[in-house]
Amino acid sequence: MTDLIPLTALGATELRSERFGALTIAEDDSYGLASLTLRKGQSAPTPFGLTLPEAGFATQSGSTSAIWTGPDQWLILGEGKGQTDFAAEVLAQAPQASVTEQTEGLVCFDIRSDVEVLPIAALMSKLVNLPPENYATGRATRTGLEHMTVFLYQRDERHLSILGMRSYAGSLWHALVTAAARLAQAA
Amino acid sequence: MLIPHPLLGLRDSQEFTYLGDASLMNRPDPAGPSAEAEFCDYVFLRDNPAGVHRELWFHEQGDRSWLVVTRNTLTHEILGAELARNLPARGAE
Amino acid sequence: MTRLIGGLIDRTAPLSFSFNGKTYQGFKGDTLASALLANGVQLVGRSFKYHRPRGIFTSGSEEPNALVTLHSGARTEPNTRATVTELFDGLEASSQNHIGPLERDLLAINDRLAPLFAAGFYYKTFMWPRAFWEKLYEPAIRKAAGLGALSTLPDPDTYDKGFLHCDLLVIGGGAAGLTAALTAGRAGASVILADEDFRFGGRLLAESDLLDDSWPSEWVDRTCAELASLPNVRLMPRTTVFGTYDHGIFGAVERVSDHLPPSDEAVRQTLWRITAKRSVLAAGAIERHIPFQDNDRPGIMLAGAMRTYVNRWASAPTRNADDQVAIFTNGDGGHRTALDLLGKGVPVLGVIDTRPDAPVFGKYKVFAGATVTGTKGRLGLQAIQIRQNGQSTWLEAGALGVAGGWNPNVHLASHHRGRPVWDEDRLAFLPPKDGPKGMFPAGAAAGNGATSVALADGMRTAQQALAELGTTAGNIPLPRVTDTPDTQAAYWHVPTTKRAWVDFQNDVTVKDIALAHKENMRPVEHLKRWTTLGMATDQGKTANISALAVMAELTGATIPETGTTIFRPPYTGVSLSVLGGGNTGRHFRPYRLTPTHAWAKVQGAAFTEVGPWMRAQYFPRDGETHWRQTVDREVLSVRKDVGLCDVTTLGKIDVQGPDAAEFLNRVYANTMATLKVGMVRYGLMLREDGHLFDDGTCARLADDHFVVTTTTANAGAVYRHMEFAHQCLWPDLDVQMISTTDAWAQIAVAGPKSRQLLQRIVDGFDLSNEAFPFMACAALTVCGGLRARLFRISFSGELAYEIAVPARYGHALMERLMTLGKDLGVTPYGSEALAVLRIEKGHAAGAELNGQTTAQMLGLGKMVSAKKDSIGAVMSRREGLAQDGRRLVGLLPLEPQSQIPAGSHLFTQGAAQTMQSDQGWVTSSCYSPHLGSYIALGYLENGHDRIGEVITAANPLEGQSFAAKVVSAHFIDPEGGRLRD
Amino acid sequence: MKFSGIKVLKEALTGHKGWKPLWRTPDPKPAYDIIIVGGGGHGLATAYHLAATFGITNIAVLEKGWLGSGNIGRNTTIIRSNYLLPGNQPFYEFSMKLWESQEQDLNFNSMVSQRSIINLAHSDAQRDAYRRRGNAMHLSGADAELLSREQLREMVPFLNFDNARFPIKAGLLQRRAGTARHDGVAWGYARAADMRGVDLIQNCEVTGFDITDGRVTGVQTTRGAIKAGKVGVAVAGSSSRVMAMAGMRLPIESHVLQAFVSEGLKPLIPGVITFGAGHFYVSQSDKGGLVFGGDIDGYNSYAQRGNLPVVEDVAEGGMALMPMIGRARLLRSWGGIMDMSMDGSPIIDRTPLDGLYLNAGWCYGGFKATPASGYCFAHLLATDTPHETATAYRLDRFHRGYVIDEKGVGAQPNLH
Repeated sequence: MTDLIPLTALGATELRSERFGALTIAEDDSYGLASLTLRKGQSAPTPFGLTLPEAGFATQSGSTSAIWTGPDQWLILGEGKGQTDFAAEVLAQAPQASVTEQTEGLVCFDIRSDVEVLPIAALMSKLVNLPPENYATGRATRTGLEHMTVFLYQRDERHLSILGMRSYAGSLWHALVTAAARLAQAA
Repeated sequence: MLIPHPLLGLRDSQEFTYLGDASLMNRPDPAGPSAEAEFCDYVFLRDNPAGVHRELWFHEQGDRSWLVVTRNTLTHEILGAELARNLPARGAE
Repeated sequence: MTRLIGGLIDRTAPLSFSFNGKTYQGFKGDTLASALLANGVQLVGRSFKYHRPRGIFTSGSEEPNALVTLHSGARTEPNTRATVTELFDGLEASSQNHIGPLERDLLAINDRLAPLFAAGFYYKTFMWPRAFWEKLYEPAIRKAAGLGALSTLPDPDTYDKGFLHCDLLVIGGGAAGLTAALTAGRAGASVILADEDFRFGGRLLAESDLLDDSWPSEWVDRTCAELASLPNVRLMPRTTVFGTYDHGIFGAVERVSDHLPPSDEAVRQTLWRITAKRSVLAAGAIERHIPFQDNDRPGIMLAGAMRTYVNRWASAPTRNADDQVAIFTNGDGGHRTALDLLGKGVPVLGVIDTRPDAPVFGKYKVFAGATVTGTKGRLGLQAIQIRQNGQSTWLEAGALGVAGGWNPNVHLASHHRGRPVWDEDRLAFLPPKDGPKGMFPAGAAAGNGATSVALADGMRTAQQALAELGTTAGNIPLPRVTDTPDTQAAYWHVPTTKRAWVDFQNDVTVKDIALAHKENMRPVEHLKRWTTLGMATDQGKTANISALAVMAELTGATIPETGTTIFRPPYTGVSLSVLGGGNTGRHFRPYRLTPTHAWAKVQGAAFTEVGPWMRAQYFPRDGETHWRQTVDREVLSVRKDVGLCDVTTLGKIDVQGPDAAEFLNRVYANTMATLKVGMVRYGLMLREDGHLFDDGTCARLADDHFVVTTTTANAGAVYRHMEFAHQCLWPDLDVQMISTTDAWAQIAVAGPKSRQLLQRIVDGFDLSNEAFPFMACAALTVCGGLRARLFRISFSGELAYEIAVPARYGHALMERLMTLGKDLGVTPYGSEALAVLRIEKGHAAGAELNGQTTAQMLGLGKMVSAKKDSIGAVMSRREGLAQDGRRLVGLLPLEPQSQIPAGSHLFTQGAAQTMQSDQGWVTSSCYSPHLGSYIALGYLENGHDRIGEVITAANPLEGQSFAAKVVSAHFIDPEGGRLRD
Repeated sequence: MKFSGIKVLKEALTGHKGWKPLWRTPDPKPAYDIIIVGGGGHGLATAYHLAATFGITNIAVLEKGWLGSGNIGRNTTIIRSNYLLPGNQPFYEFSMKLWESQEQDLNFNSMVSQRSIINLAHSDAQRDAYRRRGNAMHLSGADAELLSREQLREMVPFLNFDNARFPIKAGLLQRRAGTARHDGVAWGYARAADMRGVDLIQNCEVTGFDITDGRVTGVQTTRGAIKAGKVGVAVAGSSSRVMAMAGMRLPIESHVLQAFVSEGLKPLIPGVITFGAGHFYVSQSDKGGLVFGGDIDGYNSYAQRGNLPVVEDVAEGGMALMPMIGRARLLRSWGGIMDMSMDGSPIIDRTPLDGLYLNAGWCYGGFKATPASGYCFAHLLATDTPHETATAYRLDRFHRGYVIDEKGVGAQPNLH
């Protein structure tokens, strides 16, 4: 294993986390990411036993989950696989498909609520233009957030993952904490 | 505006990048006898209707699909949207 | 402060505020206007053109006169309507648009000169002498024009924006709005109820009709309490829905803390984009006045507003408690005001009713078939002249209420350009039949203004709207009301030879309209533009219909024939701060940072904005006093030893699939299908019109796997273009692509010693020229098992590589290379040195690929393969492109130490410097430490045939001209020996 | 009737009884030498120049609505000649010279105000591009100055110099540029044309062309058929629709451009300022309103109204560039139909049909061009040869490969 020391997307050695009222926003670099795209005529595989989800949804099986990202295309998330060649593992699971490494392509910020989904929905209503049903557990979609592009993945009632382009990590973090702080201030 | 994405439902048009007339899918035959003239018409000339218009929108901040949206340019009313990849690549009118 | 009985003010919560420096008292629940009236203040401002003294005319956002400046310093807020400004403790307001004190405005001279300033006067004069317009006339006009002034300081407050979604948006919280919201709320629909007022109730708070035998406000409070208890209902007071956009999207501004003393923490206003499946427009109606001679005095106001002030705010419209109040009306509305005034103990002079058969509803004098024909009182009404049965009499009056009928508030229903429909019975324009899809007008906004009718209309309308969504909403209990619908007669203005104001703020009178008619400015848009009618901050809300009536009378046409003006957003003014949202200053747009950004910062690098990216520009060292010293050093060490540069910003697109090669063959002008696995090829992409689109490299990692790089600027556009080519042109090809720009940290390792340096980090990988030649690529591991990609490509013209590792290791890899390369003289270099190196080598970049150029101009015409089809190939052969003789050349100034700036134009020596003789331009320019001379690249007519010729590079813009020798664009190593061995 | 200060004074003293209609309201005659379709700025200017410059007065201007109801009645009133390409710059400089004598030529104060324009550069590359453009301006005889950041700080201190996402690096200044009262321009030309005998016919929509063996001989209108020796079409916003009646497809897409005006304010902004790193440009009208705009909405539209995202985008640009305007309020927005050509430059040319001439494709640069467009279109109609400054505006330039693409974005109209 290499002796090089990785940096987080926010440019530090420590992961960042901040609390605002009922909400916690935390950087998470533990996921291995790879995009999986079917080739012509290929039927959908079941990598790691995952049933690949329909448009607008995500599925999970154990420590692996999949987000629908486009027709015949998914983003596979492997928990704890951030430091590994996750793309190779995914390819082994779906040898016919086109697989591209994305672990470093996206930064993941987790928004957790002490209570239930409402504070999360309230925060997101300041940032993205999606109707409330998108914050139902198991929903996942890509949209625009202050001139950036992000994936929203509602893991459970109290947990939303936001994945954005790694190079935008600083600005995405700023947008999230600014909105969260304003909500906390108003409450 | 809201674009009725065939797979994702109503989405903010801000997520999309607009290209223009869907006739841009009808790329002429480069080997044809009058290829250059046909390409010039294809690239430059438009019906530009005041009314129903079939046009290309790219879901840039979404699923990266190119859509053919049918929209009334007088009222902005949207009559439908299809995935470009599902349409016959040429002669799609 | 003198207050009447009752009202919806909290007398236990006194507030103090100042107007023009003087301190007054008011109560919680007051507006600035109601508090000023309670303090006997009638004069609050000056008109736009004639600087006439003006008072409070309305009780709402349609106010034309009572505009004040709020706050001071950076928070100064001009043109604020006193009538909708919620009072708070310490509120600071001042009047505007006068020189000297409000009572003695020096510019009141304009009123004396009024005859000169008739409609359109300025189009007819100020033409001679020519120069005087900018020097004399215009500055004078500008100084007099305008209303309030900005502070010229940045707005210190915080603004927010957000998105809301609902089944039903109810616009307006009056009688109709409340029943609509409650009907929908009880049916379980998601409802947003928005009202611009800080208290729901609308006219219910202003009228005295009892609901269920008690004050209307009690029913309003009960209803609001239930709405507030419903989780599916969102109540939004202080929220103005200002625009109706496509597909059920509305723009709204919530004034979150405008009603509180200014604070540096609190969000001041929030911009909401509301997406509603259906909407109910219950925005009420606006009362109109009846123009008559000198009808603009302070103390003259709308009769409905007068009711609001006495009923809701317990404020009398007069300066002194014993002043008499007169009412001028063409219908029953005026009589309501008289009754309410009497009920509050305000002395009533009488009601002047234009109708000969005027009714009487109570103990007050009625002047039937009478009109008001004049007024006195410069700074506040003192007397009015009443004309009845041919007799004119002057009577003392401290205030006059005018009731000319009501105009439904069709604004938001007309934003999609549907035209309002005239209703002869109601004498008003109703919302257009072809209004915005899914919008249902209700109550007064639909012409159903009587309280009992409006209450029922709101419920019925909500039921209709929800039915379209498949929701059945039941009836709600409606309160009992004892009201009788008002009747009125058409009466539009009192004829006079003097001035009768139609549009108060812009000083447009009946005479101005007559003049416009005489000058054939008759179409309503001509009328408006010629007289400036309806163009003030109130957008003519109290003026336009009366003006139409006057023009109709003059032309003999009907009012609907005369037409209406077009309604456009916003309904009322919206601050640019809230529209601009919270992201100002450095957060105007997000930043993209490279994986070595933190490292470069530590090195003390200077950074520069490159599109969305921040890039290290150069790395100054101690003792270097000028950026040129730094850049020269960086360039020389790349040429001599080895340099490191983060090139992550280049776009990277992963292309896979059995047809990947064929696909790339079609999007690149040159052939890609023949590229061998493990090799890289430079590629040109054209637009379909044959012009250069982008350039970059294409690496083949496997038979069915390529990595395409794009320029930093075009990364997004190229990806979109490739998806278009696949999805729209050739969906039959089995190819998959995805952007991986951010996944890999890519570092250029350039210079004669780059191989030596890299050899120290690769895990047993043979970098020899034989094993890994120029344009080779490979996947390998470095630094003990870290997966990486290595490309032997060169932008600098030196032996060079680009190495890519997972982004999170970019920082560490850079540090490692710096440490291991110390003895080799390794140097980090930034975007400036990168530019110098590529100019020395004659490589094209943004300035050469500016969208106006061709492969031929670059000297790469042969790359556009004629053997195969590719995007742009056919049209690149068009006459105009084929015959374009301009070519990219190098330019050496004869005077080596003088820089030929990029953007200079090229001429044959001695030729006149005109557009006709223009022979090209300089695209890029820099100092070449390698050559010890400034150098430049440029496109020159027949450039390739003119090597050796001395030409002129002219920069007349900055008074410069240079003699320059035309040379090859490749200033160093034209044979390319360096990058191959 | 001659307009003058004396006349205004005389009328003021005699109760404004002496004013006459600014123009007649004639009925269409059966035939004219030349018919101009479109009573907007360009159509009226063309009619004026045919009469005043080329002595052809048997002319009618047919307007489907009211005079000046097109884009001349809906724009941000900027006049400038700061173009880059040889096909454009001499034409716009010619237009600027005509602006400079506008009031005297027309005896109508259209308030041409040469208050200057500054185009801001936010990167070295942008500054270099402006230098290339400024030099082109000099080559065509126009004025231009390249301002340093320090000079700009001096001249427009209220801009965001110290806390900007995209710092201001330089600016291209044209002092002779500025603004003009848009309606006044239309009315000035209309009145001057009418005084020379031109029939201005309002509420008269062209519904078809009379074409006999390849030649246009007249038009069908809502007020009957009218014969014509020549027909000139200048109908920005309707070009494709009108020319379709003659069986032509154009290299044009119609888009909506929104523009905005704030509430009236005391003098604040000296000239015209354009943001180089966002979509925002602004000037202040004589009445005190900030007149500003940004980019087109970006999709084909004839709706004459736009949507909220562009409103926000423009306001964001304004706040980023000059945060002092935050406390001003947006008063009114409007949307105009822009006939966006495939290279961003206009067309003034004959058509394949004899007797039919086209003036179109002005994108959102039509207002500043009004005087020269009228002059050059009149020149073409009168002499059948293009004016020397308008030779590049050929209809066939697209197919032949001689596009005039100032922005270098190719055949994508919504990017021009």
